[in-house]
Amino acid sequence: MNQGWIQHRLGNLDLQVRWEAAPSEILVLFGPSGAGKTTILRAIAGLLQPQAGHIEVGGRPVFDSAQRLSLPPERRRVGYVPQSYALFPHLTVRQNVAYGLTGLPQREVEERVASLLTVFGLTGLAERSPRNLSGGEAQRTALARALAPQPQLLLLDEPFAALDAELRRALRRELRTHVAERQAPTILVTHDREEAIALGHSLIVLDRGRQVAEGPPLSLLTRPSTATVARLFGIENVYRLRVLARHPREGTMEAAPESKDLRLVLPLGDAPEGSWLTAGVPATEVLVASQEPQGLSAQNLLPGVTAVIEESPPHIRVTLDCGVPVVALVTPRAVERLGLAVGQRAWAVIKASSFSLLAE
Amino acid sequence: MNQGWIQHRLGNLDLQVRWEAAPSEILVLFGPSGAGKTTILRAIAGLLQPQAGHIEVGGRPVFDSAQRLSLPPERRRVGYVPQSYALFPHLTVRQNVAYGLTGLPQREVEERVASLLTVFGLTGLAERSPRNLSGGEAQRTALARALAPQPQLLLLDEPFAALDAELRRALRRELRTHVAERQAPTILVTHDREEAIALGHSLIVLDRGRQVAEGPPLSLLTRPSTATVARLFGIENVYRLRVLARHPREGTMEAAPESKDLRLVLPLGDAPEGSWLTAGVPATEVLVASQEPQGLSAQNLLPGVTAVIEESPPHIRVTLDCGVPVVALVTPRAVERLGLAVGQRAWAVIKASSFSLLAE
Amino acid sequence: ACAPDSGASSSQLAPSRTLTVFAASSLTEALVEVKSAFEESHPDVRISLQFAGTPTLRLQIEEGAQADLFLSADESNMSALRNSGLAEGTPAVLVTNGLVVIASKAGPVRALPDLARPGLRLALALSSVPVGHYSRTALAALGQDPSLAPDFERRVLANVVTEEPNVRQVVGKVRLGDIDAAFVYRSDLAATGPDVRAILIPAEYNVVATYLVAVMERAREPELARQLLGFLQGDRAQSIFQRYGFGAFPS
Amino acid sequence: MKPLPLTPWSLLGNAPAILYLLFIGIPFVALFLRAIALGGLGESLSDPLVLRSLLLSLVTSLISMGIVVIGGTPLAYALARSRFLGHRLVDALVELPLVLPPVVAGLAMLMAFGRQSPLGRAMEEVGIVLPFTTAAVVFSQIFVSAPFYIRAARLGFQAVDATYEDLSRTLGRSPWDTFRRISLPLALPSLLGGLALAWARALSEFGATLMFAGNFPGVTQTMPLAILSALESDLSNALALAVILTIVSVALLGAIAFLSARRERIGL
Amino acid sequence: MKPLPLTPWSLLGNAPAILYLLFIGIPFVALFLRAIALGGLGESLSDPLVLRSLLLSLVTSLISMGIVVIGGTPLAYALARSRFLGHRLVDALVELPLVLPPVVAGLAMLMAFGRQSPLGRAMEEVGIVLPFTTAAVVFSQIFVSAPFYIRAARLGFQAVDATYEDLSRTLGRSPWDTFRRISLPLALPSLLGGLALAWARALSEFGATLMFAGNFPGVTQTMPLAILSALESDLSNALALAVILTIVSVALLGAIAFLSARRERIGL
Ligand SMILES: Nc1ncnc2c1ncn2[C@@H]1O[C@H](COP(=O)(O)OP(=O)(O)OP(=O)(O)O)[C@@H](O)[C@H]1O
Ligand SMILES: Nc1ncnc2c1ncn2[C@@H]1O[C@H](COP(=O)(O)OP(=O)(O)OP(=O)(O)O)[C@@H](O)[C@H]1O
Ligand SMILES: [Mg+2]
Ligand SMILES: [Mg+2]
Repeated sequence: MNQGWIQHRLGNLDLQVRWEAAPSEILVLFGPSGAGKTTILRAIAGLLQPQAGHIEVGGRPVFDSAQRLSLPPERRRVGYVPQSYALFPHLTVRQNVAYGLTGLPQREVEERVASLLTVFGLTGLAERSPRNLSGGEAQRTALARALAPQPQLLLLDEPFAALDAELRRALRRELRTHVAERQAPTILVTHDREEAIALGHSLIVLDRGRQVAEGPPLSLLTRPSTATVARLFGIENVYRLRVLARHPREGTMEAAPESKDLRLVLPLGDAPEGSWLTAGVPATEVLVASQEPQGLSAQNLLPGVTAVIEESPPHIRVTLDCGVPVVALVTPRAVERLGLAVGQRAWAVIKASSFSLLAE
Repeated sequence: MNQGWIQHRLGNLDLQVRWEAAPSEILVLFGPSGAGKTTILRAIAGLLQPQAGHIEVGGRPVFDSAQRLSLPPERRRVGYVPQSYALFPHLTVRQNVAYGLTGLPQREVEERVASLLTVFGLTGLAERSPRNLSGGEAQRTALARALAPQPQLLLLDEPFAALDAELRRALRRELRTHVAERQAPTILVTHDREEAIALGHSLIVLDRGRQVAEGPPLSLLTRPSTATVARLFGIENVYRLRVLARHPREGTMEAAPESKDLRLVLPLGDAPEGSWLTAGVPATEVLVASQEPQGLSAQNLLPGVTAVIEESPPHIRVTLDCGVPVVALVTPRAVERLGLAVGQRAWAVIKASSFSLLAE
Repeated sequence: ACAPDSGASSSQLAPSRTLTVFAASSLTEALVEVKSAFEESHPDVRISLQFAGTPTLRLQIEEGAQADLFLSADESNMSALRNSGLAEGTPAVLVTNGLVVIASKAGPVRALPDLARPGLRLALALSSVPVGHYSRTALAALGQDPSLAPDFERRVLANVVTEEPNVRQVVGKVRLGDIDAAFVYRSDLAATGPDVRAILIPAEYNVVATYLVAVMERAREPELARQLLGFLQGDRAQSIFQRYGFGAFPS
Repeated sequence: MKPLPLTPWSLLGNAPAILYLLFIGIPFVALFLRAIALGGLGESLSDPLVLRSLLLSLVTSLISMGIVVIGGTPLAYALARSRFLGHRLVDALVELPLVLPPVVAGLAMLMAFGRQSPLGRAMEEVGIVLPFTTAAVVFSQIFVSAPFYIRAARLGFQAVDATYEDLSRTLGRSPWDTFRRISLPLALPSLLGGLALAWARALSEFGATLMFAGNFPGVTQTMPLAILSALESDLSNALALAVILTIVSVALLGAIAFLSARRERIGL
Repeated sequence: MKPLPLTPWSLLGNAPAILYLLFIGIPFVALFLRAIALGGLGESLSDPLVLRSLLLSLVTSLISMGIVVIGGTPLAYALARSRFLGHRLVDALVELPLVLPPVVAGLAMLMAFGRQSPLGRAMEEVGIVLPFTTAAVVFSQIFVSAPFYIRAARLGFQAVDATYEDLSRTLGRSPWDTFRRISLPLALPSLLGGLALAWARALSEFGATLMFAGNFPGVTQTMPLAILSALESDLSNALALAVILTIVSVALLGAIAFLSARRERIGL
């Protein structure tokens, strides 16, 4: 088992986090810039002594502030890909990758390095100096170097940030295979929602040093439990609403934003009438209509004016002003078909069940 | 006008590119790792002398190999954000941002720096050393530093790679405003398709040093003209097909992959019967059916078996084996409703008009 | 060379005993020849010579340098060693020496009165080393010479641009032509060469420098050292010294 | 961030450190003890001749260091960055003065700038006389100490990532601005380190000085020459002077070390 | 990548370069010309005593450099990386030997390890006598040259980004491996630069040697002492020896420079 917790103060960051990653699991640390993701990896790798904490790698304690235990990095058996790669500038790509392979016969080293170079598309660059690599090539070298000694725990700090979509997909597949085959769990830092969900078996959402949510990524995405998480995950429409009426028989309730002539129908929650709550809906769940929609089952039909149309591939992001801004993601074809244009009247169509009630 | 062309050999890279960026335009250089994107920016900034070329910034030639002209970087009035940030390690964040502000009264410098720090969310970090910044904070500092002297041309090398979605969106907006207000064009390097399309007024697609396509991003996306571009842009399904029959009256033709018992209906093209062509269809345009579909207008109904189901937020990526692999992007809800599972029979549904004919 | 080894002729016989001799550097050339002569007659003996300014040698001996014989260019350093019990018995007089003025042939100094011409560059040895002390004594005496200008001594001293810790450096600088003239030992004339002219100092104003020699208390080969001391005072050695410009020791 | 406690290294580092400390510490202790035992420290301190030598040493070494820094810094930068004509030659020549025993260096200078050389005669005709003047002291110090500064500065400049300089240029800063605000501060620890070495070397210089400048109180007799002169007569005085020179030099070096430590603290 | 042609700097760099070249070049030219004019080069080269001095210089300086590198490297690394007890003190002491005129340094060693000191007497009792032996030559060379190496090495190690060392540790390499395979090669140009300075200094050392080791042919008479001795009698011989020493030293320094140039070419 790989698990632990740490507490550390650094500048204005007050980091408090607890994690757990089963073998052959990828644990994703997700959070905005400056959340403390890199700091956690450094602590696990042994490059930073947290003020308090307990860290286990492969079931073996490597750090414990209470017992004053702190194994040096080389005895923790972790592989670390730092955000800045830190390739050894005096070694070639091949020598960088081979660096962690100690105590192996020369032939085996060569074989392993050759196969890693192939996997990471670096074969032609084997004798290059890291100075003469492109950003993506450097990142791949750093990944290959960390994987080479087959560590018990892999720590990856945004390992695909400098790669194009195709390479990224290929290397994600590679990483998944590696983790599954070697039963070696990975802690992966990313700020990319897609990556978090595509790769993570479980996910920790960090914000300013605090663990604001955790769990399997898809459930976190579809049922985000706090406004912070919702915002981080791109639930673009988040509203602060007052409950006007509860309809327990229909399983809905009505709520409205402050001082706005607008009623929203939400799934029934616990909030009593007159209380405030926060509700959110992802932009993908909002439909746009150019004529007043007729005979639709959706309960929220909000009239408004098209305020912004912008590309957000593979979609178009349409923002309607319905008293409150409502963001919808629609297909380019739909925009064309409906003849959407800025300034035109339009309706936002939202099913009541599409709303998430965000506990606040 | 900002335009130019260069030719340069570097290692195994043979770079040949020509560009043009109107004032208040963002030109995107898009391409896979190692395509030569960074090399182009360095040449424009004056940090690398291309073997041949002509470069104009704001209508003024800054480099011309024929005339042996090469202005030093400081006289080119470009702002450059390198992929590795290169923040001055001996200066604070504030001093880094203020570095390019020469010849201005002290008060104005302070005001400009303060406003940039606010825009980039760096106010609390003003007196920090770059050593103690997180990756995203460093990237923002580098951006602010490049923007400060209000250059005539902005060169950004993956400027948002280390930022979370929210910050990225905010800074993209900021960049657009800056470009529009100051009439200062920007050349932006990215490998992120979404970013290319969201920001680019025009786009150059590079692959291994060569310019494989150029034009407005949306038209490139929807009508990619070569297989390389299609792949780069994530037209996930690309097939090499032989034309079997042409049906000019219906505006379609039939084609099949080699040695596969499979017929595809494509929009009519120029290719004569018996010739080979390449056709592609984006995964978003492929529907999946769990029962044999009846009474549908779509012309391609390909029976197959579900081979892979993977998350690709906000979608699920389903790969069917229909003789050839067919990738479809469907909503999580649809997967749930259809009860899709690996190994099950399933049908891929593709409208003939969804196919793009990729000239080869 | 600086201190040639014993000749090839004597090298078949492995020397079994070594004598270490510390000697004032003005004795260099003469002593090297004397050494060969002694080694010729004592094939089993090897003499190791250490040349330096007399005060330095004394300091080194005081700090523990192992020497068998010490040849001092003056009396005060020798008596200091005797007082601290490092020298054996009463030091013997070895040779005497006198002073001479040497001048660069390319320079303007041809006779003693020229030394007082303003704008010259003269060198003296440091007053703390024997030759420097003697030079000043001689200069003061010359000041009494009625044939020279009344403030001769003052004007000569005003022309001094450097006070060298070692007489050999004084000679070298005159040879190089950068110093016009200087007071040196008569024995130094042997090392001057053709670019230098010698201007004699009348005997009545000259000094008699006495070189002393003593066997050291901590000598490893006291017996041999005494033999060498005898040899130094003998005719063969003395004639060599005389050839190098030293005066005979007044026996 | 809290650095890793490099325990094995601190220990391994300590053994040579302690040995070296002992090796150089013992002679200094001996020197100081003997100087105190012999007395004469107070006397020497109030001797106007000693003060003149001290002053001369300080002034000449200050001038030498000024020239070395002003001339050596751009030279070191050029050696580190550009490949100008004769680059390799200069690079090799820079260290040449070190291989000559200082006395021979002084002799060489005397032969080069003295009356016997055409150059020296030409200079004398326009009224410039170098040998046996205070200027010759400065020349001697520069000759023997400049290589230390230039070599350290060159290594320091070489260690500065050229990316920073490139970036400074794109931000509209001239090469000079870039040099002054980026390369120089980034290389400063090395420059100060080299300066300390060179200064120490200049302060202790006597061989070349004696040969080329002579030894005349108030004009060319620096502290080392004063010590040397005293050594020929009065050990206690010599030791007292040596102690004074040591203390003054340590104060100077301490000031330089303090400067570089401050730079390190602010994050270099 | 093709570096920027730093034209203004190449020019500005050239002016001090040319001045410096002239300043140090002219004395050397004068030295060589005079040596050739006076003749005696061939004679000196075949003089067995000269060869003995040369050999002694090479052997002792080689031993000194061995000790300086073996002892100084970990010390420099410790000074650069860890903050052990007395770190500041050692840091200041490292340069101390430089401030003493070498003759005084030799005197201090004589007073420390000579018969007059309790330490010297204790050593003599167990049969170790230092003064006026070849070992004293080595001691003298180490004393005066070690600071150059240690200071340069320390600056070199300091310039190595600790991130590389950290990363090496996470790749399972011990501190020692990390030192040997990361820190050492990255700091190598500085180490070699410092070694060149120290070696040049050791080869030209005579002040401390003369005082502490004396000037006995074959035992303690190194080349500089041979030159000094010759200078007192035979200028042509002295100049010939100086030329020989220069050529040999330049060959040694050239070898070191070649080594570091090769490292630079492979990408340091
Ligand atoms: N040495 C330091 N001193 C003070 N503050 C620091 C130091 N190192 C990091 N910080 C601060 O701690 C916070 C967390 O840093 P960390 O590098 O862990 O962020 P991150 O989550 O990796 O962000 P990013 O996605 O931008 O890389 C940041 O606000 C950063 O400014
Ligand atoms: N100095 C060099 N010597 C040899 N080859 C080089 C050198 N610099 C770059 N290259 C090669 O040139 C190609 C283009 O490099 P460049 O940095 O322009 O790529 P890029 O498009 O920016 O890629 P990335 O997205 O990975 O940063 C790469 O294959 C790289 O290996
Ligand atoms: Mg980070
Ligand atoms: Mg790049």
